[in-house]
Amino acid sequence: MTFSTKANALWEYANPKKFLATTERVLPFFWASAAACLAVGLIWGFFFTPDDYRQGATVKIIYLHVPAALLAINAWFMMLLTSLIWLIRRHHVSALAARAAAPVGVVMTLIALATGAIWGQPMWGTWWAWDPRLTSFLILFLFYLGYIALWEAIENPDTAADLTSVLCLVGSVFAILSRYAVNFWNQGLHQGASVMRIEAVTGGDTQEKVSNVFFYPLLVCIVGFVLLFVALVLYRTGTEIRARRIRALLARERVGA
Amino acid sequence: MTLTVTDLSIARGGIPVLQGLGFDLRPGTALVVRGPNGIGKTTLLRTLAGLQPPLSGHITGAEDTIAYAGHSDGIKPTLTVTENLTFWASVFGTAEIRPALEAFELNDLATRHAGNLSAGQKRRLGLSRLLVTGRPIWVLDEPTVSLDVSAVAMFATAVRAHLSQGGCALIATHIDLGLDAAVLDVGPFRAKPRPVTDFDGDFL
Amino acid sequence: MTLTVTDLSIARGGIPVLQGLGFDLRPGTALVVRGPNGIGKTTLLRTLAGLQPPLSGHITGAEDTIAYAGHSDGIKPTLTVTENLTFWASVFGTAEIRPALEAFELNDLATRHAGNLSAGQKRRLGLSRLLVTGRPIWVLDEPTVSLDVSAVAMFATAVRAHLSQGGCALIATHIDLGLDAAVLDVGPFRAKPRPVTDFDGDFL
Amino acid sequence: MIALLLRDLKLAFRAGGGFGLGLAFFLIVTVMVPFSVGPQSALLSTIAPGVLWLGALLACLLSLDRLLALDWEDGSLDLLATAPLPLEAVVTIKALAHWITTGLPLVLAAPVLGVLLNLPVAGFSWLVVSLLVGTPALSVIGTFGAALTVGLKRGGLLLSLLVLPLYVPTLIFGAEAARRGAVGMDTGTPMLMLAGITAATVALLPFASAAVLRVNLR
Amino acid sequence: MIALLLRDLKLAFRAGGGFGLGLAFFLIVTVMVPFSVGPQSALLSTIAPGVLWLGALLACLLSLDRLLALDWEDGSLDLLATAPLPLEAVVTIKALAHWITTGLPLVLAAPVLGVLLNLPVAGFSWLVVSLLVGTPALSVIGTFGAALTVGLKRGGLLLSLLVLPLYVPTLIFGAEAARRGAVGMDTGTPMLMLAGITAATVALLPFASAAVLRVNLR
Amino acid sequence: MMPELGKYADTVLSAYVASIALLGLLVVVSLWRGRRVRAEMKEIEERAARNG
Ligand code: HEM
Ligand SMILES: Nc1ncnc2c1ncn2[C@@H]1O[C@H](COP(=O)(O)OP(=O)(O)OP(=O)(O)O)[C@@H](O)[C@H]1O
Ligand SMILES: Nc1ncnc2c1ncn2[C@@H]1O[C@H](COP(=O)(O)OP(=O)(O)OP(=O)(O)O)[C@@H](O)[C@H]1O
Ligand SMILES: [Mg+2]
Ligand SMILES: [Mg+2]
Repeated sequence: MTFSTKANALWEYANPKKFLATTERVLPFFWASAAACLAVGLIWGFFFTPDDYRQGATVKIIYLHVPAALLAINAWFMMLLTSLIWLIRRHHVSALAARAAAPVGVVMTLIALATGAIWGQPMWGTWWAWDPRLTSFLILFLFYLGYIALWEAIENPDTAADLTSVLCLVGSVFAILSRYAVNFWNQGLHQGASVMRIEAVTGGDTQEKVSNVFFYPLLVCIVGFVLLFVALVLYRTGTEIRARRIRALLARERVGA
Repeated sequence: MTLTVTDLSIARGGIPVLQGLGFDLRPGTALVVRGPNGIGKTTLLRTLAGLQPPLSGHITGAEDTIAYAGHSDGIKPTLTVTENLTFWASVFGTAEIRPALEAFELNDLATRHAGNLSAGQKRRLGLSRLLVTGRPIWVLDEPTVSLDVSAVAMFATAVRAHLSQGGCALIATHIDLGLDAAVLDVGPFRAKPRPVTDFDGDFL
Repeated sequence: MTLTVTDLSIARGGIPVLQGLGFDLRPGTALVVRGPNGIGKTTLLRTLAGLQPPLSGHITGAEDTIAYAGHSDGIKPTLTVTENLTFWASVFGTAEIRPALEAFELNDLATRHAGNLSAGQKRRLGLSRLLVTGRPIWVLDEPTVSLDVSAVAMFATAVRAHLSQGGCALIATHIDLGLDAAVLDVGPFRAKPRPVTDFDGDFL
Repeated sequence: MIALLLRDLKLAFRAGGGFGLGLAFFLIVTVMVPFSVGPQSALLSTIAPGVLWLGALLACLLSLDRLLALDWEDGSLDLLATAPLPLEAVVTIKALAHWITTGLPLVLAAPVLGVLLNLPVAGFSWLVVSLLVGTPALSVIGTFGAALTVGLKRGGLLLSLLVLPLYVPTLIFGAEAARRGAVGMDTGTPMLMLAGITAATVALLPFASAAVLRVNLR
Repeated sequence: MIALLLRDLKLAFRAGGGFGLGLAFFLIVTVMVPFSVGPQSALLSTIAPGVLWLGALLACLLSLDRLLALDWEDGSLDLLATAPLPLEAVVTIKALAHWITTGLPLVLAAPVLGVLLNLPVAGFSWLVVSLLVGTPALSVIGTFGAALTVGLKRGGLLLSLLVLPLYVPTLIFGAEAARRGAVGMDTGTPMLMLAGITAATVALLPFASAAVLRVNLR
Repeated sequence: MMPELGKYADTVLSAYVASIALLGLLVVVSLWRGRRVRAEMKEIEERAARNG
């Protein structure tokens, strides 16, 4: 009983107007706390952490790289979830939230890729290696691009929501499949193409204390990125809702004319 | 096989175009749908054919009984006239294409590639497809486009024969077909805009 | 700007369809081309427009004076109505699209993407293109397809205005346009098959 | 259903040979590789299995955009959707017709092109087997992409963008199997995965394709 | 003329980005190469210049079939042919629009993709220069192919078949220049030939394209 | 105030600059489009209300 009322209360936010009103109220909080966490985390990480014994100052990149990588993946999961909600319960806000999240996901993927590439140059001696993790990220990037391109290409919003949702579903399955395929592929002929595995360079297991030194600011940064993500998605969803409303109003004018 | 439509509202591109439509189409009768350009005739016919869902309202008797012919004919230019017809005949599980060829005087063109037909000849081929569907309800969108006078007469004859066998037909057209049919003017059913304040309603 | 056609023979797909055609089209007059489906009207108009060469015979006065409108409209679905018209206006070097929009009551649709128009609205846009060409001779192939009664009247008005400004028009159609125009029935000009023994002739 | 398959095959042949052209593209891509990477035979024979798989994939991909688009443009899809034939069957048949006109000829031609690229002798049989097992998945996945983009003008490139990441697992396992075969390694795992992918996509994806096609038709 | 160019560019953007998608295909082809030939970076860096040239060529090729086909289908070409604009100008503008929406983005993206394939540092500038000089030829030759096949249903693959052999010289000299650049050799001769091909095709081929287009229209 | 980044100064700084630029761009674009859409909706709503 309690569960169902709670669930119903949650679904109420699928009402566009209510969603807008609520986000209007909570957004300032999200913006502010995201900014605060990011500022604290990044300044802490950048100015007040020591260099790693093997990686030197480059370890500071971790404060951007890891949160971005985390969010890049989780943004896709969020899109998968909201797509499912759209397909099953047909709440428009849900579909629009997926649409709003995709560009944020792309930027996160890009940041992870860019910082990784910049990091790889001194660490591995190359900008890019076909390491399984990097490769599956690249594939994720392609999935994002396709998803966004499909949204942009279709005019009717409901059609677009349906098609992109199915694409997100099918794409998720294939993305996971790709991950396994890529893992298999790069162990295949060439074992350990990159000597420095990602796990090896954090030094997490050997140097507990150093790890903590890096860990806390990293945690703050992750929280900051998550808050920023939430703020951006809520804000952008509001924008998408209004854009849809504009479409409907224009159509209405046309019918009236 | 009566097609019954009650309180139907339909939308195109997410925008309501017609609302409150209701009519019966009984065996042996034809109904001509009229209305100015852009009112929503094509949308109505596509909805009846099951190609798009209605916004609200009910359609009964449309399941697997409708043969639809829209603005485009579904004709393959690289197949001959016979091959085109035979294909549709076997999709609909009917065997005989001879009557269809005869009804639209296509015998002389039977071995021609459909791509080499003139506009009117192509249209005649498209219409002859209706005869091989074996479906009782014909839903036709401007069927006589490009047809000359004698071909329009052929079409009228085909429709009359279909009606006399207990079929029925719903035809959207701007011209006079010479058929003895009731007329449904959809003009008065134009969808009224929702009030501006109906924020959520805009999401249908 | 008189269009003169003498002893014209034309072919489609290598097969002669009409022969011995001749007529004059003087400024201020319209000529309606009639004939059964498949006789060769479209072929004739395409020949006059310079899209295909005649088999034999002469056409004078057609160079750079003809605005042709065929079965397809040349409308880009992803451009708006205004953008479509503006494009053609600048290709033909005319600046003003307002009169064209007004003549076919397209003002309300001006900002719509052409892909979202109904069949008749699209056709109206296609016809309004004629007004921005600034060409004196209109060569039109079944221009009123899909148009409702009021749109056909708009078209007739536009043609009349064009004629009164010294233009002329050649229109192939199967229906009555309500225009005061001479009629050219191309039926009698159907090409006679060559004797079977004329081996070389088959290579034209 | 058979009528639809026969019609699609007939259309492919009539239109100047769906057969010949898919093949020709495969041939030309393969021929272009030496022009672009240089003619050293050791290098070519190393990359041969991969290039042949990639070529087959691209040849498949290029023919996808006409898979449903032609039927959409001339209204046939509307009519098929109202015909007494479930849309799932329609897309399955379409995929099958695509495979017969594109995938199968590629499989048959691959050994010949292998010669051009100095494919090691041991590699031929595995190349053919992996292509035979893998190409049906390419056709089915491609049909899904075609169904997604069918209503869109200029869908061709969008189609590629959507379909290529979906092709990644098939390509990886297929090329890996061919590559391992060529150097005499065990091909068990990749072949198994490849067969699994094909079986799963053939069994499940037509439902997704039919669903999106239905959305696109309305 | 400018109106036509602007319209074509506008259409390319409207249709979901003629830009983005040509690029995306290039990106994806490049990404697929390691999946098919394996991830060894030494091997990849050897074949990188060739693969990038081939990828650019295929990306160009893929977008060709819509170059004239859309205008043909909706009757615009008929109307353009009767407009006061020589058909030679029309095909030149079409080729230019194609280059701006496809060739140019490819040139700009090539260095980024070079990173993915471990292209040697010395190779970047030559890759970009050779693509910049060579892609206009690809667009012009492609326009010729498109004009040849415009009336045909399913012309897409036939188009590839006709155009690919015509692309061979451009590809050979372009890839050779990029390859030599990557290993620090002299690139004079291939660059010269490449420039020559581009100049000659740009100057002469539009006449041929206009001629075949005129034939196809009647 | 600047910490000693040693030989990796370029690397670390460029990573920070690139990431922050990308994030900033995303935020700015989102806000800009949000503002525009909001204003446009308001305008259209008012126009619709006026015209009944
Ligand atoms: C373009 C290249 C790169 C990409 C796409 C990439 C991607 C990723 C991904 C997906 C994660 C996982 C995040 C998570 O699950 O928590 C990650 C974590 C990490 N990456 Fe990278 N990475 C790249 C390059 C690098 C380089 C060059 C280094 C350092 C030498 C590096 C160091 C790390 C570290 C330390 C972590 C966190 C520890 C862990 O989760 O194991 N990455 N990266
Ligand atoms: N994709 C779309 N998005 C928005 N509106 C559309 C779309 N397609 C069509 N419309 C509009 O929907 C309305 C109904 O179109 P429909 O094709 O049903 O009209 P119709 O009655 O068949 O007209 P005609 O007699 O001209 O064929 C038209 O006003 C049209 O402009
Ligand atoms: N490619 C072709 N090859 C051979 N014959 C063709 C070809 N295209 C058309 N035809 C034939 O040429 C004749 C003339 O066609 P045309 O389109 O000019 O007729 P039309 O008078 O415009 O007819 P409609 O009123 O039906 O439009 C027709 O009989 C047609 O079947
Ligand atoms: Mg209509
Ligand atoms: Mg005609």
